[in-house]
This record gives sequence, structure tokens and C-alpha cells, in this order.
Amino acid sequence: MSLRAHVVVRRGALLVDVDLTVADGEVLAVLGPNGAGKSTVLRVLAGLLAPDGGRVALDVPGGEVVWDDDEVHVPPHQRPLGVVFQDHLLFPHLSVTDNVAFGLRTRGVRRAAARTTAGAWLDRVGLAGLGDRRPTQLSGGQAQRAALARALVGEPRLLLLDEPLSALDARTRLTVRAELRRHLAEFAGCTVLVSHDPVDAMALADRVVVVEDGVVVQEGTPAEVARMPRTDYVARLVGLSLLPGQGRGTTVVLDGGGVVAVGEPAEGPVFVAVRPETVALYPARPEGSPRNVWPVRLVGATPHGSTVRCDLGGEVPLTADVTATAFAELGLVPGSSVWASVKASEVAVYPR
Amino acid sequence: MSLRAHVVVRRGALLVDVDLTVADGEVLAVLGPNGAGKSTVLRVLAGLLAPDGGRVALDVPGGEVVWDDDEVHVPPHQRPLGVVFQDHLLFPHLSVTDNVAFGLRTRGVRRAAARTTAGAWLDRVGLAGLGDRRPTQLSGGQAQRAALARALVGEPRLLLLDEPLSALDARTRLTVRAELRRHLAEFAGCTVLVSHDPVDAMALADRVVVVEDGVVVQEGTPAEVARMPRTDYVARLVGLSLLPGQGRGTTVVLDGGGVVAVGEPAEGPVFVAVRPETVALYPARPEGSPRNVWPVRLVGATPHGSTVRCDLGGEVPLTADVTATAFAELGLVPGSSVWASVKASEVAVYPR
Amino acid sequence: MPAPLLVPALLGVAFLVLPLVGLLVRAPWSDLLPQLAEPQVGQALRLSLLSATLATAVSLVLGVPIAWVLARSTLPGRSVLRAIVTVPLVLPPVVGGVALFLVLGRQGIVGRFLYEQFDLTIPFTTTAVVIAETFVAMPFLVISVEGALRAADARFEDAAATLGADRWTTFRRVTLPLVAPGVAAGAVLCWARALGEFGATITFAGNFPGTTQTMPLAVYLALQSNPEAAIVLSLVLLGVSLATLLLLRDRWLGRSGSPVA
Amino acid sequence: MPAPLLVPALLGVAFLVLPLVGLLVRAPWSDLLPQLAEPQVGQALRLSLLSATLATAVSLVLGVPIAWVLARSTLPGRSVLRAIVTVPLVLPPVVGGVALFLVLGRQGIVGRFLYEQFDLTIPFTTTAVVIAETFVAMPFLVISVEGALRAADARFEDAAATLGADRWTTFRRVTLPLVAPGVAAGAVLCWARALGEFGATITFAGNFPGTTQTMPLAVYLALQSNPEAAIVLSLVLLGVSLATLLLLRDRWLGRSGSPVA
Amino acid sequence: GGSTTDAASPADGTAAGGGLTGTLTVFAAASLTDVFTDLGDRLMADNPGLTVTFNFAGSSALATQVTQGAPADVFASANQTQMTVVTDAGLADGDPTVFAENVLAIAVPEGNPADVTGIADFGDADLTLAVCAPDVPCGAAAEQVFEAAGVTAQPDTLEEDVRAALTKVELGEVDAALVYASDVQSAAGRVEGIAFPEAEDAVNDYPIAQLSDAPNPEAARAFLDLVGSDAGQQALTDAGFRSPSN
Ligand SMILES: Nc1ncnc2c1ncn2[C@@H]1O[C@H](COP(=O)(O)OP(=O)(O)OP(=O)(O)O)[C@@H](O)[C@H]1O
Ligand SMILES: Nc1ncnc2c1ncn2[C@@H]1O[C@H](COP(=O)(O)OP(=O)(O)OP(=O)(O)O)[C@@H](O)[C@H]1O
Ligand SMILES: [Mg+2]
Ligand SMILES: [Mg+2]
Repeated sequence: MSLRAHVVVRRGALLVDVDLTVADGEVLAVLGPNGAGKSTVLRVLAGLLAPDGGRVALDVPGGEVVWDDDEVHVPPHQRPLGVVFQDHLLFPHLSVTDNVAFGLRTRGVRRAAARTTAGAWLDRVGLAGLGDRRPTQLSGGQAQRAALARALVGEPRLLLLDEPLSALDARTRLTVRAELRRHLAEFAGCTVLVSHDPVDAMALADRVVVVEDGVVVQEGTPAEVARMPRTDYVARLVGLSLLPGQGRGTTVVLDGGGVVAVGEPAEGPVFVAVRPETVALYPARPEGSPRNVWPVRLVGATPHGSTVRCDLGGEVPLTADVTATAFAELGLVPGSSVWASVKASEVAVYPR
Repeated sequence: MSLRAHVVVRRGALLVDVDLTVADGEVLAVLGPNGAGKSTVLRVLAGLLAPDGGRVALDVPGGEVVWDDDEVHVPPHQRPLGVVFQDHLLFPHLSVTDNVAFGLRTRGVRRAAARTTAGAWLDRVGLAGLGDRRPTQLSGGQAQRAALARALVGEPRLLLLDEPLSALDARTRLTVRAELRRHLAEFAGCTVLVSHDPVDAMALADRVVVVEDGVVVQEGTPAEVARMPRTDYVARLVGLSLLPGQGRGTTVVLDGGGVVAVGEPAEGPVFVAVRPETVALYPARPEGSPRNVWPVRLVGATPHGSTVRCDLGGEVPLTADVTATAFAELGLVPGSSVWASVKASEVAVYPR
Repeated sequence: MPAPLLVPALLGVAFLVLPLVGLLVRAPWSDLLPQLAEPQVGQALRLSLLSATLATAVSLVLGVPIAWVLARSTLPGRSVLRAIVTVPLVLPPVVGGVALFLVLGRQGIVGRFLYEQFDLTIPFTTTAVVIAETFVAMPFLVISVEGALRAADARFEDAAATLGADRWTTFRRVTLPLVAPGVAAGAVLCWARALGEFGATITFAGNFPGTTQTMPLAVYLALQSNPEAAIVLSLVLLGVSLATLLLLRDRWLGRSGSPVA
Repeated sequence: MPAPLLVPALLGVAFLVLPLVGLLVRAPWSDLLPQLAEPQVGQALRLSLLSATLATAVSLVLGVPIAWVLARSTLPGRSVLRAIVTVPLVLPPVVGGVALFLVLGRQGIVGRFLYEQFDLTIPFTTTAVVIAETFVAMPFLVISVEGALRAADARFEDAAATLGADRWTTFRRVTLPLVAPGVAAGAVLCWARALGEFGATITFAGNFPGTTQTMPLAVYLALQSNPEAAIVLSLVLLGVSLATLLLLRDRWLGRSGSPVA
Repeated sequence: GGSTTDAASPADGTAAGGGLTGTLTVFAAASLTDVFTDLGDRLMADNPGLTVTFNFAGSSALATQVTQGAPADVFASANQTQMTVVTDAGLADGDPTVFAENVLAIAVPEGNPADVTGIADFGDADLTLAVCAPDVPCGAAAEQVFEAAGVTAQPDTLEEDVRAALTKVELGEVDAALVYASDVQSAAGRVEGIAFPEAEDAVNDYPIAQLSDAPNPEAARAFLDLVGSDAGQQALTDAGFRSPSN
């Protein structure tokens, strides 16, 4: 383990209290809704905000360096950091090369050498030949690459990224995400990435920490979090319906009423997760194998590529993906009553 | 047809020349990359920017009102408009209610009546009880709803939305998108929606216009555009590989070299579109039914939920989605050579 | 805090504050405090505050629109206009007073008309004090407000236009509230400059106790016979303006919340 | 353009410009143009430009750090400091000159030391002119630059810190270039005010042709004997400063590109 | 000068009868502030219906104001030049009269630290010296004095008015200044005065005139008389002025 941080800090009405550890070479994603305190944690790690409590320390060969605790607060410019900010924040008065060279110049590298190194980094991030431009003359994707080069050029021990892709358009985001993945894989230090986009977290991170209202609500690999969400926020993000309940063998009694048959026996407080594409809709109560059949009401419907995502209300609130054809044949309008069915084997169940 | 616009305007190096028609009750999405000129078109429609040429006119009972042509330029405050801006732009010095009432007040409605109407709209968009707050005390989603209420309260003939969802986090975006869909369905006038997110366009629009570099490159229903993209930009957005070529019966000779067997015969200049999930990868040349088998090189790979998206280079550049297990079994690293195959019946072909 | 900034900042503050301290120390308070109770002092102080406030009000009414034209219109020759508005700062105030006579005096371009048609004379009245102070102080307001307007986000004005507001309504209901802190800062500069105005006032308005004798004029007269009284009077003026500025800041600037303070 | 803005703007411009026009019309150019060729006029003009420029330079060196402390530091009592920095605006300039004597004069707190230890006297030298002008003009710079600093995006400074820049490096290489237009505007105000300075200069520096007689002093003296010559001299001063401002704007302000202009 | 031309009023300027009413506006040189304020109070005491207001400023500013149509009854100038501006404009009612004289004196800081003894010391380049600028009356007088005494003056500053020169002496910032005797008198206790014989070569006259547009000519005449009366002359003498020699 290389970065160990326990961050306690109050921001207005929000008390942030988050524990993080990141190993060398590991990419940790901090995922959470707007206002959860993600950027606040990042600012504390960067030294831009002094925490109200806790401790931030970095392992180094032969010991550890404390960055923040009750006595110590190392200012940002003395931390071996690289930060990529959401709006990239390239200095508008400097050329792209000088932006990238900035971190070297502040650390005493001579101008010519710094520019040479900066040029090499621009090549690496695919900006060869654009070094003389001003940041305003770059596209969003190019600016984000330049910001990455600027953060990495000083060979930091810790790389912090705050929503590095959110200012990009959908197309550019695909490209830059793939590039970023490559660069993060090559980076030897610890990386903390803040995002509210699960796709970023899934694509880029080795481990995910979900923060809501200033506290960690879930932690695990991207696959674990995607498969077994523990809060409604995460469940909606990854497109699952999450139903808390009490396991009674192969049935679960939901906290909101209703009973779900599950494939694997479970006891005690559990979560039930249902994937929308496994939910089938019928105009009348279907006869057949599925043990789970519930009457529901259509609350809303949104087309989604060739399928329609249906929000369903009732004892067992669900989301269902049905093909546009099926949706049309069912003649569904908001308020329609239908029957929803899911195979017990398709229902995931895991302890709360 | 209700709004007919031919917008010609120069912005720096970019010449925008776009033709749009929108019927009453219709939602038109203008989709395009950053800097394509989308916002410029919207500003012209709103009257905030005088075009350099063309004509903007609105059908009204018994004739048409010209907003812009060589002689006329109706200023924005005389157009029956509602605009939702990307950053919502709620007035920071007014309460939420006063923001929503603003458009009524400017049109001469008395204060008390305007506030009552504004309150009713706040109810409709789910902000009942928040009317006394300042905009800074709203979350992103709430602010966007307030901006929508502000735009709709004056009962405009034309509703313009510029990236209405792009400032929202992924979770809030889902909710607000569904709500927006409901409100747009109820809105009787013309709607023009600008976005760079295909999901917004697919979910909200009746028709899509794709703008690149100031000109319209494709037009159609969301489903048509998603199924038969005509530019690389759109193809990547909807997750297809697009290959231009010349049809020779059931084979297509690609412009970049390589031959693709297709299910339906085609002649002359055509596009070939391949869905990533239909591409299978093999360590060695497979024997069997697929007529399309090409040697390719792995350029990059990005995990995507439970699958891995592989960018493939070679004579026939493709994208393939394979399961994480398969990816691991193939032992792929960037630069690996593999064989890609697609069934001819899975390849879409349509004229250029 | 970095020494290369802190050291010159301290030097600068010392440079600005030490002379004031010198005045405070030198002033023979015990002898002179009774003098301050004299009605003339109160009169001059009241007149100073009144006329500086009126001059600020006039500057707001005339200067904010000028700033708006400079910042928002697309008139050609705006940079020349801006330079011309800056230039009265350079005019020696006494010459400014003479120039005001040329326009508003009884033989002046406008003044002659006012005199002959309405039997109105402007010089040597409290109105003349306000005019002289406005002439000298308004440029500060214009330049500050123009800066604030340029810094303000013009997209809010676009939003107002799409909500049916014409440019005047937009200005009144959106632009002005948004740049209120900048206008306030400009008004403070303008008020302070008007409060200290001497040369144009004594020339154009004369030095009549009760109607045109402001504190700086009283200080000038006191300097003729009793320099130490003059110092005390100046300090009274400083004290009152300091108190006003601090009070205003709390009451008025404080509300709109500067980012750091 | 809305009339409720255009009308007061026109009125305001007329109010500021008409007196200048009055001066222009009134000046007996043909008689007086030869006088302008006199070496004394050139000398006074050179000295004015030199000392105003030096005063602006000193104000930049001392005033920008003060503005930075006001805008960025978390010192308590900053609002009092800000008011104190504003207050010298209100001080009648003659009293300002007296105050400078109390600190830097032969008998002053600091001046006595300089005189006795180094046989240095400041009053009656060109240095004294620069000091007097700095004292009067620096507050304008401080207040303008503080406004610009507050309006600037402090996140760029965060970015610089994460790139290893301490606060001084950040200030020098990021903050200052970012607020350059605001600093330039403040410097223009400061320069114009210094160029027009009269009261503090004549009190603290005296009036000696070639070393301390600036244009406003020459104008004032000319007013005593030949008022029309005084008007012409003022107009020369105005013309030179107008030309300088326009030149600077094109050369220097123009580069950083104001949003509308 | 010395006496009023149209001797319409009784002597001793006590404005007998006390029947003057209205407002009397006197424009007077700033150096007359204390004396004239005192005389104005006396006139008001004798005429309960009368209000006397003063506009004290530099003589040139006053002359400009009068020519610009200021509503003044009386103009008292500190020199003939500025009075001439008014008379040339035809604004004086009758000829101005000289009501006081002033001669130059050397002012030194208390204790005379530089041991200045006479006018010859103004040729000493090592001393810090203030003299009025030639454009203003005291400067013109100083030039005459230096010529008469055969001194090549070495001033450090050419002051734009006497008061500014005197302030520098009061603060101890110059070793000596050439000012008027009345100024030395007004700063008694803060400066010391040294009289010198050559001063008689440059006597400065203070003229006073009633203005032709005077709104209150009776009161103006009464004020002129008061200034010329024994009581008025005594007040001026107490303030360091001299009665007109003729
Ligand atoms: N300077 C500040 N002072 C007080 N409160 C603040 C400050 N900055 C942010 N906050 C508040 O702290 C909370 C957490 O903010 P933070 O920026 O860390 O959230 P976030 O998780 O990064 O959200 P987002 O996804 O919107 O960036 C929010 O409620 C915010 O309003
Ligand atoms: N005021 C302006 N003057 C000159 N050029 C401008 C101006 N505003 C925008 N442009 C340029 O016009 C082009 C089109 O801009 P526009 O904002 O319409 O793009 P967009 O499609 O809305 O992009 P985005 O998705 O980034 O909002 C861009 O190249 C932009 O740099
Ligand atoms: Mg954040
Ligand atoms: Mg846009």
C-alpha cells in the first residue's frame, strides 16, 4: 500500500469522512453523485484544502511521509503530485509546451531542457506539432491530453484526476478514455480518479470506492460494484433494479412488501438485483415456468436504441427493457397495468 | 411545417449553412461534435445572433412571420421563444419563483399573477416548495428543471434547448431526461434540441439532424440514423464500424482495400456497417460458414461492463465486443494478431 | 505568505499609513477638540457629505450608462470615447473649474441660456459644488463600472432577451443587479474623490460658509492662519469617511458576498 | 440601444466633454502657440511624464502586493486595511503634502534619520515629486487591482500549486499574467491621477523649474499671471495624456483582448 | 490711495444708525481671513439686519469669479494685478482704493537654527530657502528686493503662494523664506520674523473696490468705510499690515 488517507473535513452542511488506500500502480476510482464530496477529498489529497482531521501519508522506501495530520500540513507545491482538473485549467497565457513545461520549470529544470521534455510528452499524448498553440486553440480532447501531459511530466508519485472526461463530447470521450487507460496502465505511482460516470470508473479503475453524502457506501472491483450494487444510486447507474429484503431460503420477502423467488438460497438481510433485460412483460398473467410474476403499472418509458426502457411501479418496483416492437404490441401507455415476470435463476441475491 | 429556417452565418473560420424545418409538436434534435456550429444555429433561431444570410420564418394561422431575412431581423425579446441554456443561466440574484416569473413580468403580467403562474409551473416540474430558494441553493437537476419551467411559462411557440442535460451527473441525467421527455411530449409548439449526446437525441427527438463542420451530413428518425450512419462520427457514436466501398453484387470492395461479403446485393457506392457484438475473434484462421474472415491487429482494448471493446486495425478496420473471459483466453495484448469474422447476414449495407 | 509580496505590501501600507499616523500624532488634540464643536465645522462637514453623496448619485445616473455604452455597445470610436472620459483625471482641478465657467457660467455656452431664459445662475451655489465634484469624480466611476460590466457574464443578458426583456428591462432587472458589487466599488472611489475635491470647487463654486464651503475648503482657510487646526479638520474628514466606508461595506457590500472576504 | 441608457450616457459625455471643448474654443491658439515652444514648457512636460511614470512604477511595485494581500490572504482586519488604503483619496492633497513632511521631511520621523545619518534630504527634489504623486495615486491602483484579482479565477493558482509552484512563483508566473488587463487599467488610472497631481507636490516638493515644476504647477502659476496661457498649457497636458492613453491601449491593452472591444 | 473718493459716509466707519439690511458679500484674498472676519462681525453687530458673508480664496480665483459674474459687493485683492483684471472688465464701481500695505520679511523657524541674519543669506546655496515664484506678487517683490540688495538668490523652491512658503518654515523644512510681514505676524509663535531695510523697495498694495453690479451697494460702502476707518486700520495693523503710507 502506498497512499493511506483518512480524510475528515467539513464543507458547509456536509461532513466528509472517507478512508482510502491506494497501492503503487493501482487506479482507484471515487464514484459518487454531485455534491457527495469527491472533489473535496481530492483537494485534501492535493494539499489545496487542509483537512479538519484524519491523516494523509505516502509510503516511501524506508518509511512514510506524512502529508496531513494534527500537526503537519505539507503545502501542495511540496507534494510530488500531478492533478488533472475537470476544466483542464491550462494556463491561457502560456503556449501548450510552456504549460507542460511549467511543472519542470518550477522544480528548477532549465528552460531548454524543460521544453524538450515537454515536447517529448506532447508526442506521447499525440499532440506533436501543437506545442506552439495557445490552449484556447485546442479542441476539448486535445486540451485534456495536454492537461494529462502537464500532470505527468513531473513524474509524480500520486496522480489525481477530477472528472477528467466530463467536459468532452461523447465521441471525443470514447477516444480520450481509451488513451487515458493506456497512460494510467503505464503510470507507476498511485492514481485517484474522481467521477460520477460509472463507465469511466469501470473502464479505468482497478478498484472503486462509492461515496455518498461524504461517506463510503461501497468498495470493490468495478465488476463487483456493477454486479452487486449496495445503494440505489449505484444500482441505477449500472442499470439494475435493487430491492432490499429478508432471505427465507429460496424466497426473499422485500422490505417494501412483495416476495421474490431467487435461484440460490439466502438467509437474513439481503439485496435482490434484477437486470432490466431479464424482465418480460405480458398483457395477462402468464402461465409457465417463471416463479416470479407480479402485477405492475407503467410509470414511464424511454426509448433506448432499439429497446424501450420501462419504469414499472407496484409492490415490486422494477425496470424492464423490451424491444420497441413488443412495446408497441403491448399498446402500453403510462398508467397501463401489465404483468412482469423474471426467472428465479436470473435474480441475483447477496447479503446486505 | 411550422418553423422553416435556412441559417447562413460565419463564425471565425467556420461557415455554418444549415436548413431546418420543424413541425408543430415535433422535437428536432441537432446532433454534432464540439464546434460543429450547433449553438450558433440555436443563437440565430433565438435572434441573439443576426445571420449573414438565409431566412428564418414561423408559420402562423393565416400566413407566416419572418424573423430573419435580408431585410428583417426581429430581436429576441419580440420572438415567442423559450430557451434552456446549457449552464441553465438562472439569474443568481432572483429567487427561483422570480426566475420563472421573469418572462411573464416582462410581458406585462402583474407581480402577484406572475408569481402564482410561476408557482404552478414549479409544481409541474416537481419543484413545489423550493420557489423561495436562490438558484445556487438548487442541485444541478433542480436547476435544470427550473430553467425548463422558466422557458415554458410564457407559452412559447418555439422551444430551444442547448445541451439541456450535459451539466448533470449520470444519475440525475437519467431522471431529468425522462421528465424532459414527458414535458416535450406535452408541448404543442416546435422544439429544437442541440446535443452532442446520441442518447439524448434518441430518447427525446422525433427527428435528428446531424451537423458537422457547419453543414448537415445526415437527417432522419433516431432509429434510421442509429441503424444507417453516414459519417464516421455518427457511426462511432452509435457504436458501429462504418466502411465505405463499392457494391459488386453480394460483395463490397472497400475504399481502403479489403472485401466484405454482404447478405443483400448492392451496386455502386455504399456504406457497410458492422455491429461490434457480431464480430468474433479467433487465434487462428477459423474454418466454417462465415464468409468474412480477416487478419487484424489489436490496437486497443477497453473493458465495458462484462465485455471488452477491442479496436482492431488492418485492411478492414473494425471494433469487436468480446466477453472478458474470451478476451483473457485469447491472451490478447495490444499488437497481437488475430482473425476476425462476421457473418455476411449480420453486415448492413446501404447506398452512400 | 511569500516574502517578495509581503515585504513590498508592508512597505506600501507603511508608506500610505505613516503620513496619516504622523498627522494623528502631530495634531494638538487637547487644544483643538473644542474648536471642532464650532458650528462652522459641523456645517462644512454636513455640506461635504451631502454634496459628495449627491455628486455620487449624479455620477451613477450619468456614469453607469456611459460605462454600459463603453462595455456593451458596438459604436465605433469607443476607445476614443473611453480615453476622453479618462482625460479629465489629468486636468488640474483649478483649470477644471475655469472650464466649468466656460460652459455653465453666466457667460458660458449653456449658462448664458439658463440665465437669460430662466434667471438661473449655477456658480456659487451648492449646485455648483455638486457639479464641480461630479466633473472631477465621475471618471473614476465610469472606469470601474466599465470593468465590472466587461467582467460580468453577458449570457445572462441573452437569457433575459429570450424571456421577452428588451435591452432597457434587461439592464434594469438583470445587468445592474449582477454588477452591483462593481458599481458599489466605483461609487466608493467616486464618493471619496468627491469628498476630497478642492480646486474645481473653490474656483467654480466659491468658498461661502454654509452653501459652498466644504471641508477641504475649510481646511484650506484654516491653513492660512492655524495649520494645526487644518490638520485636525483633515483628520475629522478622514475619520468620517473611514467610518462611512466601513459601515457601507458591512451593510451593503457585505451582502453580495465577495468571494474571499 | 435603449433611450433610458442612451440619453443619460449622452448627457454624461456632454457634461464631461463640453468643458474641455470650452477650453479648446477659448484658448487663443494663434497668440500662444509660440509660447509653447519655450524650453520651460518642454521641461515641465518632460518632468511630468517622467515623474508620473516613475510614480506609477513605484505604485505597481508596492500597490500590487497590497492588492494581493487584500484579495487573497486570510489576514484578519483586511476590511479595515482596505478602508485605510482608500482614505488617502479623501485627504486634501495639501494636507497630504504636510503629512509627507511629517514622515520624510528634515524634521520627519524617517527623514530626520536620513538627514542626520546620510545627509539625504528628500523635499525639493524630483524624488519628492515622485513620492508625492505616488502617495496620491497609489490607492487608485490598489483598488483596481484588488477588483481584478477577485474577479480572476483562483483555480489556476491551485493548478500552479499542484505543479510545484510556491505562492511567489504562482503569483509571478500565473496570477500576474492573468490579471494583466486589470493591472493595466489600474496603472492607467494611477498614471492619470499622478500626472494631474498638484497640491501634495507643491507642498512637499516645492516648485523649481527643471527639478520639481510639473505641468500642473506651471499651469497654476500661469493662471496667476496669464490665465489664457494656463488654459493652453492644460490642453497640452490633456493632449499628451490622451495620445499616450490611446497609444498604450492599442499597443498593450489591445493584446490581451477585451471581450467586446 | 488711502481715502474714499466720494466721501459720503461719516468717519470712524461705525455705520451709524445700524439700519443696513440684507446680505453683504465680500470677496477677499485669503490672507485677510482673520481681519475681515473680525470686521464683518463688527458690522453685523452694528447692523442687526445685515448678514455679512465672505468668499476667501486666492486673488486670481476671486478675479476670475468676479469676471464670471459672481454676486459680490466688494472685492479686496492682495495685489494690484488681479484688481486690474476686474477694473479692466469694467466691473468696479469707481476707482479701487488701497487700504493696506504689506512689506516682505524673512521668516525663519523658531530659534533660527540656520542663523539667518539678513537678505544676504538668500545668496547662500547651502541653505534651504523658499521664495515666491515671479508670477505671483510676493515673487515679483522678492525679485525687486534682491536686485536692490545686489543678491543673487539661490532658492530651492519658487512657491506659488506665500502661505505655502510659510508652511515650510513652520514645519522647519526650510531655513528661511521670504514672506510678508503680515504672514509672520499670523504665525507668531511658530516662526520668527526678521525685518530688513531693502523691503521698502517693494511695497505691496492691497486694493479694495465696490463692484458695479453690487446687489447691496449701501452695505458695500459701509464696509469700505469701516476698512478705511481708524478701527479698521488698527485691526489691520494688529494683523501685521501697514496703513497706506499716503
Ligand atoms: N468552498 C466551499 N465552501 C463551502 N462548501 C463548499 C465549498 N465547495 C464546495 N462546497 C460544498 O461541499 C459539498 C461537496 O462538494 P464537492 O465539490 O466536493 O462535491 P463533488 O462530489 O465533487 O460534486 P460534483 O460532482 O458536483 O463535482 C457540496 O455540497 C458543496 O456545495
Ligand atoms: N463569438 C464568436 N466569435 C467567433 N467565433 C465563435 C464565436 N463563438 C463561437 N465561435 C466559433 O464558432 C464555432 C461553432 O461554435 P458553436 O458554439 O456553435 O459550436 P457547438 O456546435 O455548439 O459546439 P459545443 O458542442 O462545443 O457547444 C466554433 O469553432 C467556435 O470556436
Ligand atoms: Mg467535483
Ligand atoms: Mg454549443
